[in-house]
Amino acid sequence: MIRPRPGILNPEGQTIERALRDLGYAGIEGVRVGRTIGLRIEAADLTNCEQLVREACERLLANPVIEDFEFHVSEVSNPPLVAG
Amino acid sequence: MIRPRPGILNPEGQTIERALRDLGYAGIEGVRVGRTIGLRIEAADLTNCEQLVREACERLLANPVIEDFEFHVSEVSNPPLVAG
Amino acid sequence: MRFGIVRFPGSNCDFDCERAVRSGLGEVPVILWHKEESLLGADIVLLPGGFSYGDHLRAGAIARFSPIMKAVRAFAAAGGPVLGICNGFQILCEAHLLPGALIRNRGLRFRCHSVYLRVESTVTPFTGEYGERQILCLPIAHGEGQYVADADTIDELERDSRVIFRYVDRAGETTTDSNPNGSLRGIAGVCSAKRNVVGLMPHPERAISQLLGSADGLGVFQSAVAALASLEGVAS
Amino acid sequence: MTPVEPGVLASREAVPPRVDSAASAGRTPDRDDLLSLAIRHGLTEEEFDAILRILGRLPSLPEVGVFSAMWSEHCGYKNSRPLLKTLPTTGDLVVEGPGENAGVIDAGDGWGVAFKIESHNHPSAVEPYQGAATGVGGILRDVFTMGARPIAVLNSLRFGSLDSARSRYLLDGVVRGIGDYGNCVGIPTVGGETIFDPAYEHNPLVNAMCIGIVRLDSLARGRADGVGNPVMAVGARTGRDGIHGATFASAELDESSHESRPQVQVGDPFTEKLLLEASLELIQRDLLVGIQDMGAAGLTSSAVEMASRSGSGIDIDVALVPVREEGMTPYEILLSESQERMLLVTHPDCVADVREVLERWDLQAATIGTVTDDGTFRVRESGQVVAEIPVTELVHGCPTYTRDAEESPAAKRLREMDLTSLSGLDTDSEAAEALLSLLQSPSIGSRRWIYEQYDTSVRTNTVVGPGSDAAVLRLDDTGRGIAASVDGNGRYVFLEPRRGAAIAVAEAARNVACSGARPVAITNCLNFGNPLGTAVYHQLSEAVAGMGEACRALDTPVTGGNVSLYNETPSGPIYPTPVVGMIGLLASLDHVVPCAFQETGDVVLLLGNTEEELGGSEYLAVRYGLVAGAPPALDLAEARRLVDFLVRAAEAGLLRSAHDCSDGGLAVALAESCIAAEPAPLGLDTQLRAGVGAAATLFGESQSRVVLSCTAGNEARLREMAREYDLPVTGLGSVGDPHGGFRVATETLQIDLDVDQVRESYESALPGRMEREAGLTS
Ligand SMILES: Nc1ncnc2c1ncn2[C@@H]1O[C@H](COP(=O)(O)OP(=O)(O)O)[C@@H](O)[C@H]1O
Ligand SMILES: [Mg+2]
Repeated sequence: MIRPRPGILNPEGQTIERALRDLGYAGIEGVRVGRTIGLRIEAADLTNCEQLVREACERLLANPVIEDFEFHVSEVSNPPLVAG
Repeated sequence: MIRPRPGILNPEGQTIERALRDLGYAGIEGVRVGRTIGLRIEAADLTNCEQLVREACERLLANPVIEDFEFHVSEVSNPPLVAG
Repeated sequence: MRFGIVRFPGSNCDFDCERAVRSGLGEVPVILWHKEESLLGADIVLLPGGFSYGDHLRAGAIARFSPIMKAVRAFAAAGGPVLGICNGFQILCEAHLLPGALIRNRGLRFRCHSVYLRVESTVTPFTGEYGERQILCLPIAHGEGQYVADADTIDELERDSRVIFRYVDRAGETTTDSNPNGSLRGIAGVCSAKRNVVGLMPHPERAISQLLGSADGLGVFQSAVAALASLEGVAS
Repeated sequence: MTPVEPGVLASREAVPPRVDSAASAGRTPDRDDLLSLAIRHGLTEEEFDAILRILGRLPSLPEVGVFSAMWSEHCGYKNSRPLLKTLPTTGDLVVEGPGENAGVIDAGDGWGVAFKIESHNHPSAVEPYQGAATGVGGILRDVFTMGARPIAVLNSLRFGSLDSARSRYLLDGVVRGIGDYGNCVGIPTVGGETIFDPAYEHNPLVNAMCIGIVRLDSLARGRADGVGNPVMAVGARTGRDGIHGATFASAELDESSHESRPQVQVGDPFTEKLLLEASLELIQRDLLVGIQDMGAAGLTSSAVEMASRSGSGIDIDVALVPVREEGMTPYEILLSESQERMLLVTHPDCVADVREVLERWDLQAATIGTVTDDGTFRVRESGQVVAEIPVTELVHGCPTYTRDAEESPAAKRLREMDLTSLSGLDTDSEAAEALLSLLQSPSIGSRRWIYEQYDTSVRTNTVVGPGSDAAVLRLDDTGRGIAASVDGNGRYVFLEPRRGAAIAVAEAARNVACSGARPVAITNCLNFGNPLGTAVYHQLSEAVAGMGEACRALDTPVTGGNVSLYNETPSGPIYPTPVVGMIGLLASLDHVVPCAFQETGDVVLLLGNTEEELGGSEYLAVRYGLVAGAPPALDLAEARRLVDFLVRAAEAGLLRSAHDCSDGGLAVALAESCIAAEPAPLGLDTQLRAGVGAAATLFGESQSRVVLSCTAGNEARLREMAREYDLPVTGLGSVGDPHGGFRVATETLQIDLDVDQVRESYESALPGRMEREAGLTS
């Protein structure tokens, strides 16, 4: 899960917020749009897998200038399952 | 959380999968990219809030032709906080 | 003197850059395939616009890992002139060769039309031939051109005159309406600390001939030639 | 979050469900099973019997699918072919007429221009963003498979009234879809048309046209020659998307279409760009025998059409096709409409080189079969034959129909309606209000909101982009130009099909000629309702006749096109909407004429006569909510002389501007030429004396009229030249000051406004209605 860092503008969120208001939904605020990336990864164990995913997020999947990331890993039969 | 429906092509996921492979991450597959939308909503109670969020997803946030959505609501002091 | 134009999968202004160099300067550029690791002797490197890797994930995010980017990085570190246009600017930011990031336009829509730009600094290899605060008319064509950075970075850029182009109106004033994408302080282009790496969202390579509406972009390419000539003059 | 489990769809969305259940029940389907299956695929019982005769046995399940796709309206033209045969398709400049993936004309200096238009109406009604995007993708492939590099796309769009939220949603999605796809591939969108009318409320029209350029000595074709030559599938993997799009595109939309979701295909412009570059490289290096896009009816139609053009056969094994999901059946692989796929025929000696090129562009390729000489389309699954059909029967054996035609009494009644009883324009302020409300009308107001979402200048060929009568592109660096315009007026065709369709051709030609180019050929898209209805068939047959007449008169042959029938919803058929895509050529870009006034003091002239003609006009629609009366008369000989005159005047350098008079009439045309002036709108001072009522003078849509401006010094020569071409010229007045007054007087009334106010109405037409609607999904 990759989300815009606090303080960084989020045009998608702003637009949705306005559109929701136009549709008559009052009292909605703080809309922020991020990305989810789901994938399956083959790794020796969960720790190894977590390490891989963290590295992939840091190197490629998230841009630290504007984004934070968080992920969770869960084992599926084989190969294990990851949701970032 | 809004994700491409199963069977619907997800070109973005494919490109990322390839890029990860080129970066040397072997054994990664099934990459699918979706969106997360976080928002705060003011509602009488949780049930009411859930109903609002479901409706907003159906009407605006997700495109039912190609996307599925799922959300969860949790109460924050006031106003409550939602992650869709 | 040799222009090198990097071609990523999904680049689509490579042809326009090539045409600009050919017709504007009478030079024949070399095309640098992204899978190569050498710049083939290029003296000036252009990263063209387009949608490298479909702009998937984030514009420029994947391209920065291409083999050619290692060479570009080394070239930039050695002071070589590098220009990123549009997607090329996005790639340079993703590669941390330039500060900040480019996010979706305010209003979320892709926008293509002419804009006015003010040249904020002529002290780069790509703006030397322009006048101080000269007003240019160039086309933009982007969906993710909103320049953002944290406040400290912006202050530093302003303090060091590293904001190179700013969106302005016809009269040369920065206004909300003249800012097509919501960029902080109307920033349309910046340069690196050593000033040799420049990125901008508008397309100078599309403004080479009055036939297509403007020849204001030619100065970017002429500046590079002049900058290189004076470097060589110093060297010899 | 859960990743997609491959194959989970198999049970849920397999097509066709009923036969799968027959098969899984272990029972061999009998004639009745197959007949009912065929009927659900849109075939008739007679057609089913024809299949039995052709095969001499019962068809297999895949065979039913193959026949139904190839014999659908979309691929087989069963209701339109006899009509299309009447169109003129030859001419001095025609290099490729109908039959190939795109038409090609000779543009001089060894260059050819390839162009074609195609509809994506039904997919866009269900999912506007992806529907429009994949429409652009398909038409690009049709052009680059000819070996031509696409240099521009145009589009022709129809929506319901913008007062409806659904129409706004569709417009927003379609525009973003067209933009995102073309922008990403890097092909500028340089023009188009967008009309709003309640007749399209539930059935929008999305037609996309692509123009490419090619060296005539390196044209490629969709052929499967050479026994034993390998057949390769290239590009995206085959998934379950869009299965049976071809028959879907040929069936009326009803409520349940929204349930038929797997028919939505998702486009991937990034893969398209790779495919484009790789294909052109393969063609350039002469590594291919033939190449074709897997478009409607996917692998089936591309393989069959390629074999048909060569008189050969094709033998493929679906087990060799790279698939995206597990467990795909031969039926699904044959009919999948997954996007961004091509079928190549190469030579055994070239396979390695072909693979090298494709790999360099990160594309997948698989050899899936070979060319044969037995004229048979043979499909295997891991060696075992699952379908075996004579190619020519699939392509030419499709029964064609000439249906009963009878004009709709309702259309006749409306056409014959007496318009003289309508309240006229009586006061100056009524006239000014009428003008402003026309300029505010979504069908007339500025399209800037649309085209600024398109990259209009990439590839640096766009000399004149959207917002003018015709787009003008440079032809490489030859100094020559290509002009293009798309036009069609469904109201006119509804009221009087033959004349309406002829007007579409004449208007497109006029637009192109206003830019200074000589119109040379057209492509067309016939968007009509269900041809089994006698009224619709009447519209179709009359319209094709009118189109043919106009093309002959203007010497602009038809090099290709597309037919989209069954554009109906529970609320009735759409207006019959033939869309004409006209190509023009300019010998020199020095002769380009803008549509905007250039300078204060220039003389403003009107070519052509203004008659008492308000039938079918935008004025009636906006002011009275009325679509009625006879559309304006069209004299084809005069239309031709007008075109010849415009080209000659442009070449002589006599024109400062030229702008076609069409929707909204003369007052709107004058306003547009003022508004378009750069850098600031120019005022106007004109006096119109047409000898007809004020409404017809200002807003009537009489044909073959053009607003010209020239320097005072050139006026006499222009008038003289017009006389030579036997064209009436009237002096209207002169161009005013920047930001000045906009004055248009008739014999009885005077409109007196500020040009800035005029511009404000015009510019706010779309943003005022759309800017609150944002693209949030996909
Ligand atoms: N309205 C039309 N007028 C003339 N030719 C047409 C028309 N519609 C289709 N054609 C021609 O018939 C041929 C077959 O068309 P089609 O099956 O639509 O090709 P594709 O497979 O590219 O969609 C094409 O060459 C096309 O140009
Ligand atoms: Mg085709």
